[in-house]
Amino acid sequence: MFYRENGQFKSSYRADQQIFPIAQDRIAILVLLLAAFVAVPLGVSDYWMRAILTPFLILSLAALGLNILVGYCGQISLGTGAFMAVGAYAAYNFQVRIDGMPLIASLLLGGLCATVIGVLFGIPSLRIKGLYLAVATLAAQFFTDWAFLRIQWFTNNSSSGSVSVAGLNVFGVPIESPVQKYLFCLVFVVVFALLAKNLVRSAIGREWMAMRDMDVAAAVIGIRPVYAKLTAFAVSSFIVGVAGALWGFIHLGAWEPAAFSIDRSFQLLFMVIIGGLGSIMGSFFGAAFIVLLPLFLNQLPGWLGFSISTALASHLETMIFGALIVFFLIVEPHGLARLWSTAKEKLRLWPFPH
Amino acid sequence: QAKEQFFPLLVYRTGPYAPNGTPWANGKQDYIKYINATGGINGVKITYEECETGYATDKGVECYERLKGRPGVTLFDPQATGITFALTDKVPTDKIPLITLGYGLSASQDGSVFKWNFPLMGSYWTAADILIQHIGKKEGGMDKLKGKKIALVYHDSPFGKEPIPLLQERAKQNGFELSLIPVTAPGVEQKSAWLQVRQSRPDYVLLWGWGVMNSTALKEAVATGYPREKMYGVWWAGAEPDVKDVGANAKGYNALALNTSGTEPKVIQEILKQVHDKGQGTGPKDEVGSVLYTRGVIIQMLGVEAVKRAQERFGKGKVMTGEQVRWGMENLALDQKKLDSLGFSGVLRPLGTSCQDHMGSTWARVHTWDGAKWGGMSDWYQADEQIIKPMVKVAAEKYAGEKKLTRRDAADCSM
Amino acid sequence: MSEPNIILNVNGIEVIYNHVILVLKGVSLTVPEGGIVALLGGNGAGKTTTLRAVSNLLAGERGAVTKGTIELRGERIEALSPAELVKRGLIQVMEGRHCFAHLTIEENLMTGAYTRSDGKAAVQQTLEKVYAYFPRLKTRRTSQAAYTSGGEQQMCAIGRALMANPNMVLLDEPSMGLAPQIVEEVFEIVKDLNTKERVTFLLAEQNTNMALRYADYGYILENGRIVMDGPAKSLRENEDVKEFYLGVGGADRKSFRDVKSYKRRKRWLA
Amino acid sequence: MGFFLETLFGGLMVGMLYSLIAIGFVLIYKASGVFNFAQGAMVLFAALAMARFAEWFPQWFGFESQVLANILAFIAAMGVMVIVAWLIERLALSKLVNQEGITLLMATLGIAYFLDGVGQTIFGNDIYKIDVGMPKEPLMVLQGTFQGGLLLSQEDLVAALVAAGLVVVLAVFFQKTATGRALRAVADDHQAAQSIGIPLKRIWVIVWSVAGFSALVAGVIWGSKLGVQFSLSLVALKALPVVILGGLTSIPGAIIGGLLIGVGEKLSEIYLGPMLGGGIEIWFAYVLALVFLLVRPQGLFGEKIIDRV
Amino acid sequence: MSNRKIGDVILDVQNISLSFGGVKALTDISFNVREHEVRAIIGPNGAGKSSMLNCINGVYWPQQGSITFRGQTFKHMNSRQVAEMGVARTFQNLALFKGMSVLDNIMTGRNLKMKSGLLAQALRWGPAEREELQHREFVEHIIDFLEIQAHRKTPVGRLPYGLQKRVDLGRALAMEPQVLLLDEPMAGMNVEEKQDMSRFILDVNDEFGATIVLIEHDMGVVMDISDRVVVLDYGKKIGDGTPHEVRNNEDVIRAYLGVEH
Ligand SMILES: Nc1ncnc2c1ncn2[C@@H]1O[C@H](COP(=O)(O)OP(=O)(O)OP(=O)(O)O)[C@@H](O)[C@H]1O
Ligand SMILES: Nc1ncnc2c1ncn2[C@@H]1O[C@H](COP(=O)(O)OP(=O)(O)OP(=O)(O)O)[C@@H](O)[C@H]1O
Ligand SMILES: [Mg+2]
Ligand SMILES: [Mg+2]
Repeated sequence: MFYRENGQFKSSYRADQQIFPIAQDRIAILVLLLAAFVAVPLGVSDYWMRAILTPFLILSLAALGLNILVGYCGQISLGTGAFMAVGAYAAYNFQVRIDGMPLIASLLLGGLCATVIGVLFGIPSLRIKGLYLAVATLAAQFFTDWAFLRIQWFTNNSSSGSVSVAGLNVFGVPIESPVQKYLFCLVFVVVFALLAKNLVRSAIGREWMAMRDMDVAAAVIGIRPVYAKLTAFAVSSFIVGVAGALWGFIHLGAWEPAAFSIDRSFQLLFMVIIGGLGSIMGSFFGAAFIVLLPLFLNQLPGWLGFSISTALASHLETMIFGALIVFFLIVEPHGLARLWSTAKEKLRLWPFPH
Repeated sequence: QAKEQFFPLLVYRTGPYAPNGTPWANGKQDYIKYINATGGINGVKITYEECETGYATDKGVECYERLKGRPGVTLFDPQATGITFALTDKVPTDKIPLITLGYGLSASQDGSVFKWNFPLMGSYWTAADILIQHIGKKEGGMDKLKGKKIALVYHDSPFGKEPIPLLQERAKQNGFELSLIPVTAPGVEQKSAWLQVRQSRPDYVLLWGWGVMNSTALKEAVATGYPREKMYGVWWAGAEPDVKDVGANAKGYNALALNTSGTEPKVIQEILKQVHDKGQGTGPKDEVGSVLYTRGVIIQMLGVEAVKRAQERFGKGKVMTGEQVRWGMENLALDQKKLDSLGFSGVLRPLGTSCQDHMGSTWARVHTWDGAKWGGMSDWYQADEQIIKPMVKVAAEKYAGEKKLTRRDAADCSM
Repeated sequence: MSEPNIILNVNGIEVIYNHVILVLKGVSLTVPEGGIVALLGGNGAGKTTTLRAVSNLLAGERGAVTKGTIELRGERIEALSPAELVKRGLIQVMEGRHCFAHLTIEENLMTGAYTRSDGKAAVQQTLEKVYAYFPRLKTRRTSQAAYTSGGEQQMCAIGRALMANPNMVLLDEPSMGLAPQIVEEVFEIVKDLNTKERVTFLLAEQNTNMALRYADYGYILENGRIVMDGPAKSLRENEDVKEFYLGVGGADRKSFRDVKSYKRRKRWLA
Repeated sequence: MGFFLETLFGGLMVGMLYSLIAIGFVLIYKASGVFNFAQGAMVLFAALAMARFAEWFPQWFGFESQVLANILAFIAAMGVMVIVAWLIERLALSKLVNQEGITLLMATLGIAYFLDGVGQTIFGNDIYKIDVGMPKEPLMVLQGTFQGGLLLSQEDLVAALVAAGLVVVLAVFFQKTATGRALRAVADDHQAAQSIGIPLKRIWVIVWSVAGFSALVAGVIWGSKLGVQFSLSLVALKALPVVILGGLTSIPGAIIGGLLIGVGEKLSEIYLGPMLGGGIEIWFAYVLALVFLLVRPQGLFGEKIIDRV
Repeated sequence: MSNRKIGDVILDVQNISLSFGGVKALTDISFNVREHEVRAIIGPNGAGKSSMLNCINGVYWPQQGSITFRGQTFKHMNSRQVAEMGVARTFQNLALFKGMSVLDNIMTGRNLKMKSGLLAQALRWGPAEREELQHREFVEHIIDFLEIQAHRKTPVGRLPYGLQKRVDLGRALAMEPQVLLLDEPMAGMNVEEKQDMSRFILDVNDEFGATIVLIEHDMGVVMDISDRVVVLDYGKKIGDGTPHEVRNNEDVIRAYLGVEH
């Protein structure tokens, strides 16, 4: 009986259009942000910060970008890794080739380059649909894999094709320690999540969803498929590109094209589907599920105090992981975000069953 | 606090490279068990934990982050070139040495720039150089290489691309024609690569493969009729898993050998006795002494020796920090006598490191698959300093420039 | 008149979608052997849901029967799969056509005979019968169902169900989107099958006029509850039904042009 | 000229092997509207079962004959694949009736993980051998016509013939029969198919078993070429452009698509590759598929994508 | 009662022919629609009524003929242009955006009128938010008008069929159309609901002055509310005139109405 909107009358449409119309939600999100910005840096070990939370944040961001394309606009893409790679390598080139390039500018410019490539590979979507498009986007994936491996210019002529960055700083503040890296990513994620949320609840977001749900009807009410689809590709690959740049710069430090291989693309697609297509929150749930679950499974035998061989543990991990994916899909095909909202609906009715 | 030296073990026992990663990892573990069974490092017990990377860089980084904070952490052996690249930037801050025996960044031989990297016993540049020397010798002199065609069939990744600059340099000097034939990782589809080989009919094929790529290459060579005798693999393409299911068809194929294989060496016998006979072996018994297993043993031995060396300076019977181990690693002096006493006679050549040279030795041989086992060791070769040295220098300079590092001075070296 | 056999007995069922949305709040109805029973009610009353519950198609919509029982000829059927129900002669024509888009009209019809085991000739005979009922289908037999008009698809869906040689059919809004002549024909077909082949019908309809003309008995559903039931004849006479469902409030039929307000005037239950 | 022909044949033969995997995708898609990403895992699983059974049976039952071992192992592996199909239906698909394509696709990815894990746990993750006596030595033909002769890989030739045979059998099996029609109906609309009494359960078990069978054949052929180990599951990736090019719903499409992709990628790698620095065949296959799709968005033989209001 | 004035021809369809492979959906159809009138299209199933609307909407491109809209003649229409010219449409088979809420569905109808750029929307800059609110208000009127307040936030996929039809209408109304094309808006409704719907249509026609083109199978409705009726049969036009004329047309009776009427 604590969680409900009764008694919270909205006197204006503006109030009704807030991201979180229910007061309890607003409080919860504030607490969460506070925790993320203050409590976590104070109370969490370096390992967690560096090896779990930072990658989680970056992958959430990438999933968020992908969700715009797949979840909101309905264009399935298996080329996310490619757009991340473009973001990372472009940002790298801006960083090493232009002296004194600010880090944030490099990252954003990297995102912009990803946008260009994203739009380019988005053009076929005007004709190709569904799974056919998904596989067509693999063309982007394999092409960029190849290009960054083969074209030496992109890697600043490094003999092995592996590149690395060092000495990152923002306005003179170094981004070195786990806390700094974590906070840096967190700021990006929060800002982009907010912008993305704004977009999807605005006219353009509705255009995307309209294209996704029924493209002919969308055209009849005056939505231009070209514009809607290409903006989705653009916005999505921008975010994904920035995430890619963060992944390279902040998380890995040194990388090769394999860091953005097709496995990454699949992984991100998992995240958005498990998390919930067409849900900003879902991207975070999905990323948490996919990043944390294997780690958890991996540590579980240790915590339970019995040791099994690494190979067996790893096989068990994939098995359980696969089984859980199926399990969650059965429980809620629309992903964790939907599960969450159903739970909230129940809570709203509580203590009555219906 | 318990007296324990902790060895994090990054391994891959699953995924496309598991068949090769597994014996390697088993060798490392068995050697630790053996050392523990014989009283540890001057009484310091070794603990270890494996972390599965699946040969993936991000997982490797996660493992590194997870294990680097353990008390008594000694060194990391990433077992993958990609992971090495990612960790190279991280170890200086964490002050943990990185040992990359026979792989990794070729330029990291230069210890005055790469303070924490140890590409012991050889890099891809030395490997490529030795192969060319060997081929030259076969032909009856390096000058006979002029006009010859040599093709490099390589794993299309940093690992496979690393030898290219050296080979290009060699091609220039020795006047042979080098053609580059990439194979997309993991290397299950090589038809067109071998069609290209068939078309250009090179005099020799250098095989820079890992995992499934090697056996597939050999099968394609059979199918296209390329003589296996003309094929030379890197030392990562010269182990049992690479030829096992090709069997007799791979007869005549050559590959570099960093170490011997077989159960004769004393250390292997000891491991069998102290570990496997007590039912504590990590893998199956019949794998003990195989090429990659032995390599794992060597890597672990060098790690242990580095700790011992450090103890000599910083206190016998104490747990060494990463920084101290690094010093030990940089001041290794394993002469023949020492090797003999450790049970490694004939397995590898003496090795000594210094601040400038983090490799310690570049000795390697070439062995040949006779259809059932590896054998027919060639003479020992050493990489040609005249070629390697300047290249390492240039590459290290470039790296230092990019990272805004300054070379270590004499004071730093003596620390 | 002797008491006819009850073929279908729905007893106090409750249906919940998605674990939270309670749609049917205790619906009970019975269908006698060889009868035509109409299920009436406004949009969202729960007619479709009731039919889905009977034919066990709720799972695909993430709905579930949480209370009550459903019996077909005395046998509990909640746990039977739709395919098993079809084998027992109970088939549903789904609302909104649901033709197989990529199959031709004829292939669509033939899939309806999937469960039959009485030989090719018999199936062929039924096919001819369906074509005789809907000549339009015959002319369009080779086009993909997705490219036929709305009405043609509706005919196809009904014809497909008939191909199974059912003895009980659940019809969900069969008249929707059909030209008046065809609507008439569809109901004639229903009557025809009912009298000649003793097929039992339970039909959910908005076209109350038609439904009550052909049905023997009717139930009126509002908001997930049965609010009224009775023989078709008496429902037709009922003043409320007349006004809200037949559009003949008071004396005679009002012109659609002259209806002044469009506020709902009355509900049995809110 | 001789070399061109060799490349062409090489491409055709590889293409046939791609088709063999592609057909697994097509079957399941055609019959249930599910894009089965677990096909690769099924290939690996089946191959592992086959390889290990062939190794174990002689030990367990004490006989020598390699042929007998292979036959028994094949039958046992097929049995295992049927059980897998049954479990998949039971535990996953039956609970996901009427869900959207992308949800089902995701579920198959989950299944893929599960199979990978289970397969390697039961059967091990080393390299295993399948030896069904495929000839390894190359065949020289037309030595008179071309200088140096035309070199054909016998192994590929046999494999391509087996693949072609299987594909034809499957095509016939699914042609216009009542079952075939029911399969297509299920793919269009699960719920409507259920409503008219098509037993989804049985249909799915059948289809997944047949897909399991094609995975087994693919596994045996690829396995005897490559050795049975984890990488086998990655071969499925090579089949994706094939399915797309041929059309998701067309068995002939899978064959023609396979041949086109096989030939296209080999020719491109040999003749264009050296100019671009090599290694282009993978993306070239996809770009080739993409270009075809721009002309025909449903692939060469796929059913037209329906979009009507 | 009505103070609307039927004006000039606003939409003129000339000699349209459309076929799909062998199927002739429309053969040489001509008719016109005058401003402010309610124009009905009737005909048996498969006659080509929906296809006709699809041609006007630019969903189908006819092989022959032309369409003149407010004096401009087009060989075929382009969906976006048509929408910009103020033509809105409802669909026979419900073409709603299933995953979106009722509110969002109707809001998409306003998209054509929204002008903020991508960046402004991302930042919810003042003007962007104001614009959003202003359109929201308009949409709320429609929601009130259609009496679907309670379902504002429900995903439309979950609504019963009849309400979905209303949302479909709401989306079209949100475009403030000058011409409203309705494809069987009353299918699946009972009499009471049909009365409501008729009222809506007439109100839209009266108050907003929208011209209505209506496809409907309920002859009662057609006869009562339309000004002129076109009758199609097998893609051909077999009748055109006032409801009264059409009702007494021999061809029409034979092909469509049946003898009883
Ligand atoms: N899949 C679903 N998920 C959630 N709610 C649903 C679902 N299907 C139906 N409902 C809800 O159940 C209620 C009854 O719907 P139902 O479709 O049974 O009505 P109906 O009587 O058939 O109406 P109509 O005449 O419009 O077809 C409606 O309020 C609807 O919103
Ligand atoms: N995209 C298409 N491809 C092939 N045939 C089509 C297509 N669209 C319509 N048709 C055919 O054109 C004819 C007219 O169809 P249309 O949908 O216009 O009929 P209608 O008059 O609206 O009928 P109903 O009242 O049943 O809705 C039908 O026979 C239909 O099968
Ligand atoms: Mg209904
Ligand atoms: Mg129509």
